[in-house]
Amino acid sequence: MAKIVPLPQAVSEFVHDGDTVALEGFTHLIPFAAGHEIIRQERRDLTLVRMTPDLVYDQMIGAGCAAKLVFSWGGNPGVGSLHRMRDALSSGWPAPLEIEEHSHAGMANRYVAGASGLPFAVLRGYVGTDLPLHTASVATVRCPFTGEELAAVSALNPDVTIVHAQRADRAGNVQLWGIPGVQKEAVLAATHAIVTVEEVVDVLTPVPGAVVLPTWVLAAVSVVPGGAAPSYAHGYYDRDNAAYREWDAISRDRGTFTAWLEKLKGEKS
Amino acid sequence: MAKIVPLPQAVSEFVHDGDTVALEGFTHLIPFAAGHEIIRQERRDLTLVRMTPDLVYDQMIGAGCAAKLVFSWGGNPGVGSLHRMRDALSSGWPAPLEIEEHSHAGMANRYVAGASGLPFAVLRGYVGTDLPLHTASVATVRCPFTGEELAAVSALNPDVTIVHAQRADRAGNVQLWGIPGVQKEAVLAATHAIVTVEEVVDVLTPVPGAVVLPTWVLAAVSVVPGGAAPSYAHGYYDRDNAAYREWDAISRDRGTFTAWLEKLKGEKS
Amino acid sequence: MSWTADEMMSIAAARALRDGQACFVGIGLPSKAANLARRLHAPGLVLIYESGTIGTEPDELPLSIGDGILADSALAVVSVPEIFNYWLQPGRIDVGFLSGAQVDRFGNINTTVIGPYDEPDVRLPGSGGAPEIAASCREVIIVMRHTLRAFVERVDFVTSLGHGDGPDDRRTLGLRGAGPTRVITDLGVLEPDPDTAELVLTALHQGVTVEQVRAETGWPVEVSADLMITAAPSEQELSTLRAMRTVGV
Amino acid sequence: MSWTADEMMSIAAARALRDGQACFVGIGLPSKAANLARRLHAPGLVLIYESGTIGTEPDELPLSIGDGILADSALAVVSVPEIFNYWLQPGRIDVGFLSGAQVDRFGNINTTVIGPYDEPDVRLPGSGGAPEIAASCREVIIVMRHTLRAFVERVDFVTSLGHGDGPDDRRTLGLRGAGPTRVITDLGVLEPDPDTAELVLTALHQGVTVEQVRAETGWPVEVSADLMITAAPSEQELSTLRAMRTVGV
Repeated sequence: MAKIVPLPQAVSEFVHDGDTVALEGFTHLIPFAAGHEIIRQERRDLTLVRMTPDLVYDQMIGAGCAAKLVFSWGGNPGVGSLHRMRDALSSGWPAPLEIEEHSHAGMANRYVAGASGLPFAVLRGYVGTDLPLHTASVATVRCPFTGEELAAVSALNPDVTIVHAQRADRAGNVQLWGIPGVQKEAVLAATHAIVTVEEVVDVLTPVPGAVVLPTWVLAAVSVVPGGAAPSYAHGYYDRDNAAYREWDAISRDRGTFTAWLEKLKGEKS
Repeated sequence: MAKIVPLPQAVSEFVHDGDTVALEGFTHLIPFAAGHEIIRQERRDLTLVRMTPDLVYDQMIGAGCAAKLVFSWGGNPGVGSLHRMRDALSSGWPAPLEIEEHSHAGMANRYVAGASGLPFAVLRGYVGTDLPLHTASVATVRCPFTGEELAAVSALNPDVTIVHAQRADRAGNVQLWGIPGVQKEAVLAATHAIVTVEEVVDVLTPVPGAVVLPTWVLAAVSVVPGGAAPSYAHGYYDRDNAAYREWDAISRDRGTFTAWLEKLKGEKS
Repeated sequence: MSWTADEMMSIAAARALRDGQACFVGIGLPSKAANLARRLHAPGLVLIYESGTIGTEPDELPLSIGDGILADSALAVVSVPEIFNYWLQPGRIDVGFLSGAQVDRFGNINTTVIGPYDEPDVRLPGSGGAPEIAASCREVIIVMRHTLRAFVERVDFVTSLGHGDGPDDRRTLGLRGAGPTRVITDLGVLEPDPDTAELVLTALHQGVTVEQVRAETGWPVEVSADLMITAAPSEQELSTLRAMRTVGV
Repeated sequence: MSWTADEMMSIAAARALRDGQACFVGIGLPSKAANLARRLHAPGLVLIYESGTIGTEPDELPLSIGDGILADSALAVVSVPEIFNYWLQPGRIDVGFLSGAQVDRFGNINTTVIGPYDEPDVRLPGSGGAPEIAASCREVIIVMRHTLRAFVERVDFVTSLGHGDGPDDRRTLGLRGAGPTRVITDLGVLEPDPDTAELVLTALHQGVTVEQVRAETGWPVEVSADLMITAAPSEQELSTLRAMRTVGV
């Protein structure tokens, strides 16, 4: 059963130094507020897992939270590169960053395996590419019926997965809709799952395309209106595209980034 | 692109003697009308695939359509046994019936593999049971990361899958809701898919929990109001529980069954 | 008030479920008992059916595993592959609630055939979701009528694994769930002996004798040193059970 | 009317798509061209994005692969695992529409690193959905600007396989899709030679010379015996392209 608690308490209780932590949300419903709270609580040596590390992971990497990044596409969508991620990779600033790199299909299937209680997943992937040369979590497996060789990826089971959703009921059941991404799998693959929501309501009336996460698979639910901004929450607010463009300038330079970081740390979640 | 055609034409064009045919629908949305049309067109030597062969397959087996049954639970839900299936198995009446038997988890994953273009699926299943002793489509596979041994099941790729849905639009896109069962997987695993629908509408307005099957993965859509009766179509009509009970008496005896069959064949679809 | 043996069985089975547990429910006797528990002491019991309905709260008993009433009142409805792969398989369900045509001294269940597989005396429906429910739930509770035909030394076909041939089998096979922890019948309760994994009689329902149980059990059933007597049904239990209606019946 | 080389590229790419095809679309240049095609000659083009939107008909161009506008106008929205496993992987998509930072003479694409992997000169975003799009679609069309930096003899890193090192590689590796059938640039069109699988120049856009293409291509590019000249953009093509707006820009 999920406890409904303030976000600082949820992060304090469930996110520890050295943990493997996944913040998911595919362009949509990215849990920015939770990422910022992890920065404020100065977690260190995290293995950060995310299919599409974008601004939120650039910020966490720049803040020194991460020792390793597990991902399949790292960029500022529609804008360009992640300068803090590049700086960490090339100069080890503020801390060295190890990477484990996959394709989207591989990462999605790693979460599927994790959510399914399986040690690996099978896919038609990676064939002929250079990715397996650099990624130990890609292997091959042979079909026991046809003899065909296929790609295998190891399961992802984060210590903590954090996602954002539109709403929860008072028991802590969560409902999200719009592009659902890989959030259900990431939550079900994790030891503990934290969900930030726009609001708590009495009844989760059905919504077309909605995914429901029962309270008994969640550790904590925190009410954080706007918790996905500058990404968007379908039906609540739009993507702040200007903020994505502005991040390019802020993040390009260690100084302007550090000023941004100090300001963030001064804010309360 | 699906053609919208009368059901007799869809069956005539896409269901051939000797085909592997799956009629799916988990208690809900069982494509009875399509099964009856296959009986009327006197298809023979079919491999009938279905997780829960119930009345519709008892009828098709009794009518002599089937050479083989691939399944995981064969009964009259809430009532008892399938007498025509038992008669075919024990006495070969009206034709001998081979069986390939799985668990639900195994059958569901066989469809998932089929829909995913994979030759097999991995699951934690069958361990310690007697099923693998009798079923060649169960094997084992070893995790290339942990060394753990898991169950493998071969993919199901029916020649034809038939399902029933609430509605389609004029382009042949299909929408179904309520208990979705394994229909999406069964359709996507098939070479050809036929969908019978309650009605055709101008626009598929979104419905909570709805599954949408795009027209370009379907071969034919046929408008058959009541096509799932005596099972039910969520939002359209309820399950005719009396008909399920009555089937027990009809099917118990070859004579009463044959009378039922002659009557069915005299009806137009 | 008086009660039937079947009523006592359903009530004893309902009592075995605790509030807040997630329970994967088979149709028939398990479904009746689980829905009774939810109306009595376990309003927060999470009922999950293999048709993909999670957290369903039907106001009548479903007749089949995929009745519309299960979808209408569910917190979430998912596909059949998802219910097995994401919900059952990882071991996140507390209790699997099963029945069967035969159960043996090690709690193995048969719902496939009586007699040899290729030429059976009775062809049963087959496995459905039971093999993986028995494998993956944290524990399994079996509820079935206690008859000599059903309680056998060794099942003719292992559809769903209990404790195999003894206490180490599940661990050796890599199964993570504890397997059957209780068999609740219309006569009493059997539980696996911690050392041998063999089912022993641990409780008798009121008015039932050990001799009755022995007469209906196909192996020389041991009786626990601290054999209990099941508390009689309360008026609330009986009236709630009797008020439950099945869809379309 | 006059037009820019970029406009010619988008229009030529749009023309390569046929009505009724299912097209798995990468963000950026491919998305622009695919949406243009849908507004012109291919109103029934089925656009699929890796964010899980199937049959989407956005009235503006998405800025990112998971914009809300893609979900709002989609026939179906599915999870990311489902879009890759059920829709892309089985080979049911006609065209994969990709771009990249580098492409080589065999149509292999690099979006990972310029320079060595461990100490790259430039770290690029990585693979995203492209490796499996390139592997599984029935054919792949690449659209990218023609520069000497981008059109290289051999990519520094094979993110997405084209024809590998020659005509037999895809078949040997068990890939079922045909791989890149066309590379459409702002200068012209390259296609794999049927015998060697090496990209050869098969069309020039109006006003472009073979020498210009050679100057921007990092291998001694062959010119097809029946080199075509791309038809100039029509007024309708240009006005439709110019009327397309991108969300939030």
